[in-house]
Amino acid sequence: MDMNKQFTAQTWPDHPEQATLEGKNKFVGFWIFLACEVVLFASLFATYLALKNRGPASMGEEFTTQNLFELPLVFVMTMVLLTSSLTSVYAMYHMKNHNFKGTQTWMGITVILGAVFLALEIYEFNHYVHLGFHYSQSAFSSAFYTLVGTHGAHVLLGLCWISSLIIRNSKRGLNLYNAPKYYVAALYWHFIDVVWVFIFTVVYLMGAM
Amino acid sequence: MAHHEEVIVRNTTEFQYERQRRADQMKMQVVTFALMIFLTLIAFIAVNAGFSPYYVTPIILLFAGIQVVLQLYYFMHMNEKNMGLISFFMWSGIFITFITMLCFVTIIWWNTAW
Amino acid sequence: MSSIANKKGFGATVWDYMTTVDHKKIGVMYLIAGTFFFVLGGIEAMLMRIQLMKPNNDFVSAGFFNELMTMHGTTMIFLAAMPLLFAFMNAVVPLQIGARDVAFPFLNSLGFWLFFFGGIFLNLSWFLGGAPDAGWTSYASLSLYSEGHGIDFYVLGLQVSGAGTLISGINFLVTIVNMRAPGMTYMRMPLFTWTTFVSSALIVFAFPPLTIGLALMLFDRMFGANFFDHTMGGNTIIWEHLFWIFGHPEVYILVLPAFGLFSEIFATFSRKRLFGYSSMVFATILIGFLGFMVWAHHMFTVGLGATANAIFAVATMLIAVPTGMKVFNWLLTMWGGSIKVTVPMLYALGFIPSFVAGGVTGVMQAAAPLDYQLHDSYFIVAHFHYVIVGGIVLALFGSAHYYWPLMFNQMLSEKLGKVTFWLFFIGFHCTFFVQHFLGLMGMPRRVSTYDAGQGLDLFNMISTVGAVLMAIGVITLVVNVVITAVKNEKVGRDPWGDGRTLEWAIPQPVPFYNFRQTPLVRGLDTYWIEKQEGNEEGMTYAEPLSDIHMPNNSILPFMMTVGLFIASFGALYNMDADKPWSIYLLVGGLGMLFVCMFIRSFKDDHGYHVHVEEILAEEERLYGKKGGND
Amino acid sequence: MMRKFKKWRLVALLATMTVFLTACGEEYLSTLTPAGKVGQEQFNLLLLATAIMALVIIVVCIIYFISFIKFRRSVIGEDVIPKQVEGSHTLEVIWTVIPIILLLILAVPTVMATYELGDTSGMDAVDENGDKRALTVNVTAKLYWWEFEYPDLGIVTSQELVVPTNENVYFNLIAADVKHSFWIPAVGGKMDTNVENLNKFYLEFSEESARLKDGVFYGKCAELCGPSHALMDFKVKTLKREDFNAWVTAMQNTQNRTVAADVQAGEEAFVANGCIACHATDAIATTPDDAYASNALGPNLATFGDRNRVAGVLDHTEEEVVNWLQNSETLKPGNLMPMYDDVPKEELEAIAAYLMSLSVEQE
Ligand code: HEA
Ligand code: HEA
Ligand code: HEC
Ligand code: CUA
Ligand SMILES: [Cu+2]
Repeated sequence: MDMNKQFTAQTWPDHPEQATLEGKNKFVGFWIFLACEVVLFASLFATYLALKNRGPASMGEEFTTQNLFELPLVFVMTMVLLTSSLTSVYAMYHMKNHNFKGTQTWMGITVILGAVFLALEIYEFNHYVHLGFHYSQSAFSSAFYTLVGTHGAHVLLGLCWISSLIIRNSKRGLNLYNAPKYYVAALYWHFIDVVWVFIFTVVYLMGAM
Repeated sequence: MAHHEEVIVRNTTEFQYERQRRADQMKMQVVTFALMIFLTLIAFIAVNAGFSPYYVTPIILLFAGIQVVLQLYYFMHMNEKNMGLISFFMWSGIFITFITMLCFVTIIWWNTAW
Repeated sequence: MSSIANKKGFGATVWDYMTTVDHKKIGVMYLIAGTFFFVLGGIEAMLMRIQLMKPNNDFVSAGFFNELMTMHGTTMIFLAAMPLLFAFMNAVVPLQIGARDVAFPFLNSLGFWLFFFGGIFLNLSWFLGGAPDAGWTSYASLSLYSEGHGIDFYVLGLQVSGAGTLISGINFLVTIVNMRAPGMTYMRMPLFTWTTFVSSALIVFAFPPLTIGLALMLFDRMFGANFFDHTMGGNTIIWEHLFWIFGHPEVYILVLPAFGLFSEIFATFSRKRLFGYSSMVFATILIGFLGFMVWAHHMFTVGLGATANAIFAVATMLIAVPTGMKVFNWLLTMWGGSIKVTVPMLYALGFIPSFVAGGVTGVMQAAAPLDYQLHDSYFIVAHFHYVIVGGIVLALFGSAHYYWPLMFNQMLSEKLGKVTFWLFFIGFHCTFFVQHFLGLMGMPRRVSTYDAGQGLDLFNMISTVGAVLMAIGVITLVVNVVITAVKNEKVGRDPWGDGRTLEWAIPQPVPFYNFRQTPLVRGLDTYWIEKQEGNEEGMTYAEPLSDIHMPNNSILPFMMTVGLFIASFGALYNMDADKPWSIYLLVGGLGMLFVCMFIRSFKDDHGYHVHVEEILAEEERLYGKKGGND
Repeated sequence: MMRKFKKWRLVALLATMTVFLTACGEEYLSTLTPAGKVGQEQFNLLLLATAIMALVIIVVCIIYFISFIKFRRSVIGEDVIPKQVEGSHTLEVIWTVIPIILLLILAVPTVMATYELGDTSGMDAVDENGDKRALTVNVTAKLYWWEFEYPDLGIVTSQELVVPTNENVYFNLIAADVKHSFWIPAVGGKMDTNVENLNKFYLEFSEESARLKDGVFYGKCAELCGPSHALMDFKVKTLKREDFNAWVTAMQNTQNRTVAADVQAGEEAFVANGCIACHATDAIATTPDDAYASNALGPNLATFGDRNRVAGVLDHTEEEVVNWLQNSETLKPGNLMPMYDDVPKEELEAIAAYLMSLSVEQE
């Protein structure tokens, strides 16, 4: 199938992301990659749980989960990221309808929301560091920053990825070559959200209790 | 690889039907989203209200589990057909996650007195 | 893009291999690189054996011994056994399932280069201030204590080559899921394809914990994190768990493809369908599954408590059941068959008693209280060399002979092959059998020397003599390869005469696009079926002859890896205060990587088409006639 | 009938194995000559496991050889095409069930022994006076040497563990620097000394060590811990309870011992060279009760004269002590004691003589 071929909404296949063998490969491969990421984060979560609130004798009470975390900020971050998951669903909706402009716009909104999330996270980290809760402060601090930071790095990567998709395809339009690219980027973004659900539950909510 | 071209020729009725189906699906997604927001809210409120962690912890973990299933099955379309293999891989990953976490919260600090 | 490789200069050939995305060539590269590392690891083993030949020997220093031991284990597992298995997976699996190539040819090449440069990086430590010396398990307290950059080489080198392995794992999974020829249902896949599939799935789930473990260790050493520093609240047992959550599945990642290779060999040279095919598949999956629930059997003496030890002990023992199923199925494949003792079959025959002996000592170790005695003694060393050498290395040598005609259209000398086998086989048992007793007699492993008069002298001597025999065996194999290459006698299709699976149906030499038309698979052992029905062509085609779509070659995977390689040096030296220039390496290397990734993602790469006329011309060139099957 | 036959075979197998296995190895080191309850239990498990495994190997080999002998192509003819059988459900069931049964036979004693050996509750048992019933030893593993503290007796020793026979001795194990593992092969299986966690286990010593070659059991470090991991040996002296009690009393009286006149010069040199900063010469425990890992910098030398080896591996002679003082780094690479190669030889010899005189066993 000519992957650069231009389609109309009416001839556009139902599953454009899987209409070519390359697309199908990308689709399956990416899902398997996500399964691999599940285990990756599992290792980080497990390490975090094992080291939660652990530190040298001198760590002090103020640097425990109970005293450190600020739920309102986390709540806002959660809302922003959840919403960005919905906006990427919209983008995929438009992609399936062969509405390129819709796709680009909603992907753009997703990027903006992601950037807001990231900014809030940077603010949060910065705040903790100023309190003295820096990366080397204790085993707990290392585990916390590494877990949440790895998620943050995923967000950053997702932002770069989606923005470059938007840019690289702005002239090309939608075709069977780049439809899978959009699709797996959206999958990635949802996955980031899945991880965050666990972070806000296991790290923040369970920490604050 | 020789690609067999499956050119899709839909008549207008079919096309309209597809569009409608996608629009319905989209509505479903919005409902899912609302549910997720709702669950998140409850979880935050439950924690803020200061109930005993023994009650709240299982509940918020359950909510997190539901949210993940919603994300996977609705947002990421794992509910569609031909996703058997992918579900198998995802659930295997989740299974390994489970035993890893179980192990790390039980036998890493087995001797807390020290 | 001209597809036809006519006579080329040396430079052009090198360039061709550097840029290739062809699974057959990548397979050859894995074979060469893996052999190189195998010989390296073997030489390290020989040096260790010479040191342990007699008590209180001072052939090597204690520190150097630890480096040898660590590098031997690491090299053999990550840089020899796994890549050599990848060599056969690459060379065989796409042909076995009737595919043009793997699912992601570009990533296939990237995976190879990552492995290769990771391995080179690790081994450069010998010249740059000392190799890692904390064992291949690199337990956290010792590895954090270890001075110099040895451990950093270990961490970064494994991280890079591990990324390559992960990529290859995903690649094979997708290939097997999506690219099977029409008619090849899951239950018609040859067993090597099945084991590759399961082993790749294990890679996908086992490597992330290692990646995380290595990252945590890197952060501890580089950025002052405290994961493993107990004075700061850290916990070294976390490393042990992460390592073994990876490490135990890893041994099945290695042994399952070896099982698959032997399954092919047994069926072929017994001229008989594999006995109990479906239970073989089931057992493979079961082993993979159970493999994730037993890791703590490496940690029985860590003090996890009686309950944890009991659970993991029983879970571990369970693995004997599916493995036993496999063993008996192989035996019953031979039973009632027509066994031809070729060199590959000889290896398969040698494999059964050796592997069973190694497997049952594994079950003994699984008995936790008994393992309190066996753990970290030479008994363990004996166990895992029995399963690894008696399982994997025999599989690798056997399949090298078996698949040599497929990969190179030449046949290794059977006569020399038998010499190799007997030298290696006798040497192997000689080396490792007595080590069981050394362990029971109280010799700990990883000791650089031992005192005289503890009753350990004789067996250590025997062990060393055995190792020498193995080395001579390996050398005869190398000689065999050289002689065969020089002779260069072409053997054509199905040289064993009893080939059963699709890879033997393809004409030799294999054209770069593999099958001219996608074959139709009509059952398990499809080539056997066609042969029995007297089909000269050897296959039934699923489609008419038409243009073939092929991926483009690319230098980007190589360049990306070089970038990462440079960046790794930057990261390594960045820990030293006196090497401010290292930051430029780090940034420059990563920059190179990102530029390559940018090019890759911003340029559309649609591959190219080989037109029907070109296919016919290529066949004319290769076989002197069109159609090509002889 | 069948059953009986099987049992008989098992017994015969066990008997031959026992003979064969015990034929190799030295009594003070080998796991095959267990000198204690724990080691014996593990040895029994070894015999059971070996018997099962031998059975498995024999069965596999029988099928293997028969099929190889009967079905070679040279035997059955070049052109025979064998029947392409798919498999057999009956056989599948047989070779699933029988291994499961064999494994159960192994698993039950395994689980029982795991719990039995893991039970350290006896450590805290007290008699009517509130005194500990059982002897407890705190083991601290350090870079290439071992410290043994007896918390309830207030004494400490190193390199050579002294324990009474025929009773459970409990161990608290920890490492002070990197991970090691505590192993006395002839007496029982090992336990790791972790850096962050206290491990507990027990052993029982059923024989007095005096009759052994060196008069001691050998102990080993079983976890890679650096270049001198191979040299991190310790020794175990087992005494009858009365003798042990006498030893304890003697140990408790090591404070302010009078030093024999002929080695006084050695003692002065010992102090003058700063050895005392790392090495205590009395056996009185100083580790605070709440910390398990001892913070002593060097081995306690209060019983140096009674030792079997110098630094765990060298012969126990004055020449070797001098050798050690001059060449400690080359003799045990990576160890933490400074080299004293610039101190005059006579002074070192005096120190050696002094150290050799430190004893609680000689009069
Ligand atoms: C290819 C590699 C490979 C394979 C296949 C295995 C297979 C097995 N291994 Fe091994 N193992 C290693 C590689 C491997 N191992 C390595 C490298 C180490 C050391 C790592 C280190 O510390 O450096 C190790 C260490 C190791 C330990 C830790 C020992 C210690 O350090 O204290 C244990 C403990 O349980 C163990 C158990 C087993 C078991 C039960 C199997 C089973 O899968 C075996 C199953 C097979 C059979 C049992 C034979 C066939 C079966 C039958 C014929 C049926 C009937 C059988 C019975 C009823 C028993 N292994
Ligand atoms: C795939 C895995 C693999 C393989 C194949 C081998 C193969 C061999 N190993 Fe193994 N070994 C390990 C994996 C492996 N090993 C691991 C994981 C450890 C644990 C490390 C640790 O404790 O951390 C270990 C540890 C280990 C030890 C224990 C070290 C210790 O605890 O102190 C010993 C000692 O005898 C040993 C010996 C050997 C020998 C003799 C071979 C032989 O089979 C090797 C045979 C090969 C050769 C002899 C090469 C011959 C080639 C030449 C001589 C050059 C000729 C070349 C040309 C002509 C071009 N190995
Ligand atoms: C920095 C601390 C330190 C100082 C100072 C020191 N030592 Fe040591 N010493 C050690 C350590 C640590 C060991 C254990 C080495 C090993 O076995 O790995 C040791 C071991 C020994 C041993 C062997 C102990 C045994 O039980 O077998 C002797 C004897 C000894 N030292 C004597 C001396 C003398 C004499 C001096 C002074 C001249 C001295 N030491 C100074 C730390 C020190
Ligand atoms: Cu201490 Cu090895
Ligand atoms: Cu294992």
